[in-house]
Amino acid sequence: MFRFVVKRLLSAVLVLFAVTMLSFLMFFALPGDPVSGMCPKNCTAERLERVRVELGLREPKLVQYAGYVKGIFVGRDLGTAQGGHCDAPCLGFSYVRSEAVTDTFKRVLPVTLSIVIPAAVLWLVLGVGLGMISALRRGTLLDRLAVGFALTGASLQLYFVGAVLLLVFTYTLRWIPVPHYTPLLEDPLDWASGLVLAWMALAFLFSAIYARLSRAQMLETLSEDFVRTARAKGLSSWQVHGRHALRAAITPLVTIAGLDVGSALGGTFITETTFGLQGLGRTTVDAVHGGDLPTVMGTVILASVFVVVANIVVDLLYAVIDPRVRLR
Amino acid sequence: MTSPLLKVEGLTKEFAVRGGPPVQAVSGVDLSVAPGEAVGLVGESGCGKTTTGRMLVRLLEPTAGSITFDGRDITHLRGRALRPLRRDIQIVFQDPYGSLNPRHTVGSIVAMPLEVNGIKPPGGTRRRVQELLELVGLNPEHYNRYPHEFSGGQRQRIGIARALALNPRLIVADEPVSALDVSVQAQVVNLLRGLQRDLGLTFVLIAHDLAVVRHFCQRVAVMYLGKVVESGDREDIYAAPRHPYTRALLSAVPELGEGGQGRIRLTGEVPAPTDPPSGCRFRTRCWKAQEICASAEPELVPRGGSRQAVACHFPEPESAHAEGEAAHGAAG
Amino acid sequence: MRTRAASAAGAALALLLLAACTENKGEGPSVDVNRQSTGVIATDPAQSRGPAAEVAGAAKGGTFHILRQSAISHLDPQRIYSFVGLMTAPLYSRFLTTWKDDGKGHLTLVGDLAETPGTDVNKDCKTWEFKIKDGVKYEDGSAITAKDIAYGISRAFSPDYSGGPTYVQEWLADSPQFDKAWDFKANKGSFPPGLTAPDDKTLRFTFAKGHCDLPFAVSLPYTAPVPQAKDTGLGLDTQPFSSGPYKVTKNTVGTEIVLERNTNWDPATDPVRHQYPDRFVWTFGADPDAQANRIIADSGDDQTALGWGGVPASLVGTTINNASLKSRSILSPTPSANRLTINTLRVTDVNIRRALNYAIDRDGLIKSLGGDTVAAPMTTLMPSSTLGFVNYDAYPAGPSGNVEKAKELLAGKTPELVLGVLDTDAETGAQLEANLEKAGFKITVKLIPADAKLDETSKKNNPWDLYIDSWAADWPSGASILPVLFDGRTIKDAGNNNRSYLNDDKINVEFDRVLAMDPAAQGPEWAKLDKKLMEDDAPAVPLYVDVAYYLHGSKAGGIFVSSIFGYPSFVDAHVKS
Amino acid sequence: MALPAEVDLNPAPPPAEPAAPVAPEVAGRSPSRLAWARLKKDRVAVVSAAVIVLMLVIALGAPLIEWAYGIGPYDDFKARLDRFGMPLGYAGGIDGDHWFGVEPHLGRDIFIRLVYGMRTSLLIATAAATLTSVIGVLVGLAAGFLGRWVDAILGWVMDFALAMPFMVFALAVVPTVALRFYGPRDDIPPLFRGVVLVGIFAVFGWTGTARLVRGQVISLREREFIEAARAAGAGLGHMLFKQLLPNLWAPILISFSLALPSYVTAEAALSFLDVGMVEPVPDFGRMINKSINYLQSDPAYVFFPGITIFVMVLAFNLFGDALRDALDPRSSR
Amino acid sequence: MSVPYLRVENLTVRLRSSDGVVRAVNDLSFSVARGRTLGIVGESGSGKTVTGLAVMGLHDPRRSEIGGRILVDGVDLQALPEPERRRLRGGDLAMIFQDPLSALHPYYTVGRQITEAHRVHQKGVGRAAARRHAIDLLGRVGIPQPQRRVDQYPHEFSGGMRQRAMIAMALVNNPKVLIADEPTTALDVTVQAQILDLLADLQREYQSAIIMITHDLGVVRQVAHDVLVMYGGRAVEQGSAAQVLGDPQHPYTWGLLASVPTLRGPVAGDLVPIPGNPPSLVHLPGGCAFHPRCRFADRTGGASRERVPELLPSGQAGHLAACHLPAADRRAARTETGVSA
Repeated sequence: MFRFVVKRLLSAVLVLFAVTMLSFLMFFALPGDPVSGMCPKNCTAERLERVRVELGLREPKLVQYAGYVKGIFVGRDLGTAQGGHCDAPCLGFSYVRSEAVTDTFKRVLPVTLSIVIPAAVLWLVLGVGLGMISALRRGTLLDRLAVGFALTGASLQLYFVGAVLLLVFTYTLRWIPVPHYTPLLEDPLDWASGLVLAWMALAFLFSAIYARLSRAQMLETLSEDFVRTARAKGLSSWQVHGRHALRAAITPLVTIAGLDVGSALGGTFITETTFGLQGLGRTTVDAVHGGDLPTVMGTVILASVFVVVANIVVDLLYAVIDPRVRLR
Repeated sequence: MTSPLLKVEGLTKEFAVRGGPPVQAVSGVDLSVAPGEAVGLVGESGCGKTTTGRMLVRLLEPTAGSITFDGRDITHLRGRALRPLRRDIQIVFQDPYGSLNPRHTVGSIVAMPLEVNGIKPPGGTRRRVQELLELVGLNPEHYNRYPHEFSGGQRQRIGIARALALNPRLIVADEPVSALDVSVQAQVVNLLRGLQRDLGLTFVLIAHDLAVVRHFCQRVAVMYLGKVVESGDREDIYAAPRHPYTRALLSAVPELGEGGQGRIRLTGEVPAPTDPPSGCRFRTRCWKAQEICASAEPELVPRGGSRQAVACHFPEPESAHAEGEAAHGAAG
Repeated sequence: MRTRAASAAGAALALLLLAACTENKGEGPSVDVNRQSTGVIATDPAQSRGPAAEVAGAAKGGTFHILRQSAISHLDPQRIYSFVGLMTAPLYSRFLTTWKDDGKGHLTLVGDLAETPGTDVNKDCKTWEFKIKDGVKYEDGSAITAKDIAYGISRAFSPDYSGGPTYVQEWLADSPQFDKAWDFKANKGSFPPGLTAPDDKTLRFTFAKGHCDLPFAVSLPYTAPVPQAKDTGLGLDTQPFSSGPYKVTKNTVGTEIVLERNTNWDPATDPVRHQYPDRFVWTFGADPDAQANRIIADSGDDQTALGWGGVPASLVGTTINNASLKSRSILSPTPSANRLTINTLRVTDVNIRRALNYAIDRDGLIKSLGGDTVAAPMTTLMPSSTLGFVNYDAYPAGPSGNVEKAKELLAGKTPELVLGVLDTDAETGAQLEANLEKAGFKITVKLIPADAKLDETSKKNNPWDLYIDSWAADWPSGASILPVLFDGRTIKDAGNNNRSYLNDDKINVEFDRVLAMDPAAQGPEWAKLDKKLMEDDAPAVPLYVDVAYYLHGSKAGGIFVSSIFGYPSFVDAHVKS
Repeated sequence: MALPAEVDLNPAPPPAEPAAPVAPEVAGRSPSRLAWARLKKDRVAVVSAAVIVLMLVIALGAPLIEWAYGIGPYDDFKARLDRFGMPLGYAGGIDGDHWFGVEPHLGRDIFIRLVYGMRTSLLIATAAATLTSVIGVLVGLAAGFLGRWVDAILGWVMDFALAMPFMVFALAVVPTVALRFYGPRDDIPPLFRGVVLVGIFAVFGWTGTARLVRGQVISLREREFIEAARAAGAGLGHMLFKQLLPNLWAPILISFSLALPSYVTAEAALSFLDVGMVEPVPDFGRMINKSINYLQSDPAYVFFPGITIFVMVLAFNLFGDALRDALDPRSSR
Repeated sequence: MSVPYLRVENLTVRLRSSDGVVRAVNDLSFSVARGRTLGIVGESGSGKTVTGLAVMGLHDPRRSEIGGRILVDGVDLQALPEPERRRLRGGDLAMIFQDPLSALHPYYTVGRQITEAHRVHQKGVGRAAARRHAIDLLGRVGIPQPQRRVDQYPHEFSGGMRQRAMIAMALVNNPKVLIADEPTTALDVTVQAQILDLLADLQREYQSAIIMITHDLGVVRQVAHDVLVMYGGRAVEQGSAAQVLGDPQHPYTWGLLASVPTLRGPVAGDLVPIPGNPPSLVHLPGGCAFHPRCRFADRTGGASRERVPELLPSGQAGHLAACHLPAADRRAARTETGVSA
């Protein structure tokens, strides 16, 4: 187990390292001048050049990269124009926002977390629940409705669902306020009411996908011999399905759910754009359109970290659920 | 005795295991097969008989030892050099479902060995394939059918036809009937016997079913934990097993006829092949084991004048009457 | 299953269809675009005194909310140059001069901290003197002195506090390289050459060349006073030291800014600002759609809110004819002028440039941009809000252009032109392409990444023939528009504002002549020069001015669109009871 | 013995002994033909296939439709807009000339742009799905069959590709990449942007197929027919393409059929974030996304692209499911 | 003969599958007394397992149709409401499955799976007591170091061990009827011998009635008191082990006996296979299901093709066979197949 974790972590670090390298290369080697984004109305070529030197953009690429990586691990000095010392993990300074990228993240990450985590809980509970019931009541009206729901959900687009939800619940019925973000600790009720539409939209679509997956999984598990054994023991159907079948059926879902949540944390671009919430996704989109390369790079790295960590968590979770994996 | 077609000496296969000692699947197997002979390799699961078979047809690379085929050392042939050998040695598999590519027609399955070796038989590939199908008792008109349209026994016949396509001299049959229904097993056993008889083929039959081996093979080698513990002629082995393990094995088979007296029940489990017992590998389950068994490894040699080779420090007495079947029949 | 799925979706969409079944007959309010600025510089010191006239119906109290998508990049007055900063700064900072603005084009430049909008000591625009008012105080009650203003301007020399306008710095240093000419960090405690504060009440500027626009230039926030003892460096960017009616009491970067009353601000000294609401709260995060929808919903705090993002064009269809929103809308042209710049280095044939002017379909363009609430057509180089503006159309072709006239000028030629547009403005590119090709041009639309465009088109030898530019002057004088955009002697290799790359000696001479005039008298001359430029050189196709369309909550009052910058001003803002 | 083993789903035909004298050529029913037969019996499959075919026909026949309809995708009808750029008349300007109305602000005909947009979207989605499938199959084959270090390296590359946030990359790369290939005055053909999009999809999208194929190959690799081929002396090429590949068609087809709609929607999603195909090229994805903003002011504009994309994706999903059922009847879905 | 504890009367099982209705079991009757073992023999697809599952009541009621009566100690299980039937399942009725690896839940420890079966039937048994009982049972079925093994997972067990664990699980509530479905098929002969001995020992101890489902006549010979031969979902022959194996009356039984290679007897000649293949239960041949493979079908004057033969007494008392072949001709026919009495 320990060996496994260590190996997993090493490979993850390697992946992240490659991600930083590749994104650095792509972003800073591609055309498009990061400095022009901060150019006020009548700045001159000379001034632009001065800024470039000050930002270290005239250093060799490798030196820049080394500085960047150093910033991530131990922090570095960025010069007064970029807010002075930047503590680890330092992802650079955004000239467009005139803010350290890490500070931006500290601000927007709670928004994304507040969107994704409750939504994930919702979609997992709804999706898996629906899939299970549907599998157990296979062929019934309920099952057919669930399958229909799942197909509809999987064929709908998030921005479309989001827009319709907004139109119906916010603009027409006025039941739910216009989406906004209030920190959870400040006003839990307002926090929830500002995000509930985003949760609904995400939960609707994802639960459709999970309902489909879990239904198929459950059906497959129900035909397993050990389920028959459980029934042969005289267990109640609740015990058979809940304890024996569910546990086995849910294992593959853990992988998918882990990766979904991981990549969602890296930015729910469409959700945040649709509902106008300033989370990591929306910030990234704005940064891309605003030529804010340090922020873009930061989001790439952060998003990769989420995916990689989610991968590790999934693997560990797998080992917890399935004892066969544990001993490898 | 004519010079053997296949001679195996000290054949060993180790599998590397991540984070552990290697598994000794086969450790030092000696075997020789005369032309036209059928030799049975029996033993329980995990004894290394399948690994041995895979090494004989060079699907696995031996770790040590040598395989000599028709006087030629083929142990480490690779790539192109292996090609001619492929024609001479073929294999029949256990699983009638898994051993046929479900997406190919019977015709292309049987023709595959011809195709990959670039052989154009006189009269055309198709003609040859139909001949082969006929030979194994299938309707040659079924050339264009797919494996799923056949029963298990028929599929096994297709597998045999494929093995015959290159006119091999030696066929390694790995549990060819164990996955078949009892009433169908006999059909395939009969087919193999017929092929041996009519085509003069040499067989190495790998099986766990002692009765099947008895009905097909002239000579038998019994394996335990990667080693041959006893080998000899069928009559001797079945009538008077000299190795305690062989005895135990035979007595464990539930018999249809009267029998079961003096049953020997082995206890415990087969030791892990990662850490085989010192000396005689069977000693941990042997009721005759003594100190020497732990320290010295018994050689597989004929003992007490018999042709029957046995790797035991305390072999059972020789068969009093190794005259033939009549005697066994009387015992039945 | 399939049918069930379809019917569910169908039901949702049927709801939408229902809403669609009202006929659009094309009615709606109109935007007054041809109004003219009547700007003056206050000569009577009384005009620069406070208190500002009470706003009808305004009462004290309440919280005024402003919704905006992204944070305000700088609060440090020396670093402010964004519109949102320019409109927010007056709440917590005072400057040397400022504009009295009724939002309808009547402008008066008055002294803010200064008693008058400056004195041109020798009538050559080289030496200017400002007297600081009595009784002006910071949030801690200490008095504002001329030295503090001088220190503030000094700060603006530092590259560490960059971002703000640079007029005064460049004029003082007589070089665009002002930060090399005078190093702020090395000279702490002293002021740049030419800037002196002989006493606490007097501030003097001495320039090598005449800069008659100085009274305008010192209306920008970089003239806000900063006591050296209170200079927290970068800290001022999040927590500025207030000299205005409000002070920043809470600033959660990117989330919220709260401004509360500064009790040490004396209304008697301030000719423009009021102090009606108890506090102003900026909330960041909501995008323009969400802002507009919240304002329309008009519930809770949003009743006293303004959506900074305005009304997105896609929503106009629902808001414009909504009677209940009428009293809550602000619809006003802005001084932000958009033109199709013609690269005269590449398009050397003036007839082609004239043909472009004839061909342009402003009506179609405006519709494609979002219609009357987004843009208003213009045919002049300067926007109508410029002092002394006179409307004219050098190439009268009607609102949709005159394709025949253009073809006539082209005389059968098919000029192949490359039009560079921002990748975010691809639709505009498509519209112009279709429009101009009808008139016999061959247009290639080239998308330029938004972040690179400014840099690329301001290079002298850029590869494009046409591109869309906009110019929002920092003060409504032709001097801040025409010479900046069309003086050929300023052309350098890169970083040009003259992106038509026009260099016409006859015009250049005119620039010098008018610039030397008394600012108050320059207006009509600029208007004449505007027309001459268009007629002689046609260096651009004037397209439209941006139109500001804002909604505010039913209890928000006193908001008007600044005639200077075209964004909502808060000096009169109040909460209705 | 579990039930499924006892219930032989493909009952063996009568044993070979009574040789069928009727047909000298006994053509077997191949697994694909069986799947085809099952597919034809599935009503949902037939209906969804019909919808897909209809859409393909519309996409391919766009110029013909334009000719019959009399309006091109770039023609604008500004006169049909009010001063705020909104369509005059009922429901987004629907009338006899403009069946689906006109776009707000730009005033182009929605119907014909929808037709052409479908063409663009389907083209990109098909190309992307094909390319990702090919890459995925090759990588999956290599990783699964060769194993060892090849698998380790490819596995790591897969992890890496999965860890790279696709959206961010697409957002950052698509706008700038054209500058590398075309001069500043060259017209960038819409095709190029399409190619870039397909490339981006390919770079990030192959992992799914690769994983699937790898898993399949690993389980097939253990099957004895592979060993039989090896024992017969077959080379690597024969193993991969003659023995393995035919057994992978089912998963590949299924993943391809499910990838198609996902690329249609991914392309739409990118357009939503302002990357992807650009004006004035008609594009389904951008159309639906642009229209979303008009949900309140011009709902009819949302309706047509919205319902079309929904029907299209639903048809693809249904067909993909049906295909899975047909190709793999034992799957318990 | 003791009183039959389990009686199955006219059992019919129909299963719905995607290819049609599977007539898995047709009109099957048998009984087992406590302390006795009934061997059910037949090839794959003959309906043996389905019979076992039907007795246990494990068929999905929505996809199966079960006719006839299943009486345990005189109580008709078919008439019992599901909760009561469930109480019997795993209690008085237990089943051992063929493949212990897939029949054991991979994620739970062996101990937990045993105690679960224990505690669900015996209310009030504490966790610790159940665990002690499980350890005890594991020891009893011959698993060394049961204290350690009880906390291991199935994949840590060898094949034989798993089957022992499976047996321990079945025995946890002292079942009166034990259905063993091919319990040794996946095992090596030496292990098979151990398991069969174990079952025999346990039967002596618990006096269970055992139904041993197998395809191996040798196994039947060794363990069964009575034998039921199934073909195509029907009983073709039924009687005591001595009767059925010693004096077989049905051509199918002859075929089985003749085609199975043995460890004794002559090996010179070929085996005598049954031609053809076992039938599909969806498309059963009309008449006697065995007739297409029967060497003597033409000696019945066409009856075998038309009628399903009744299961009639033949030979000694209690010996039944379903064959159209006149009883008088059978002995002669049997010698033709090479099967001696």
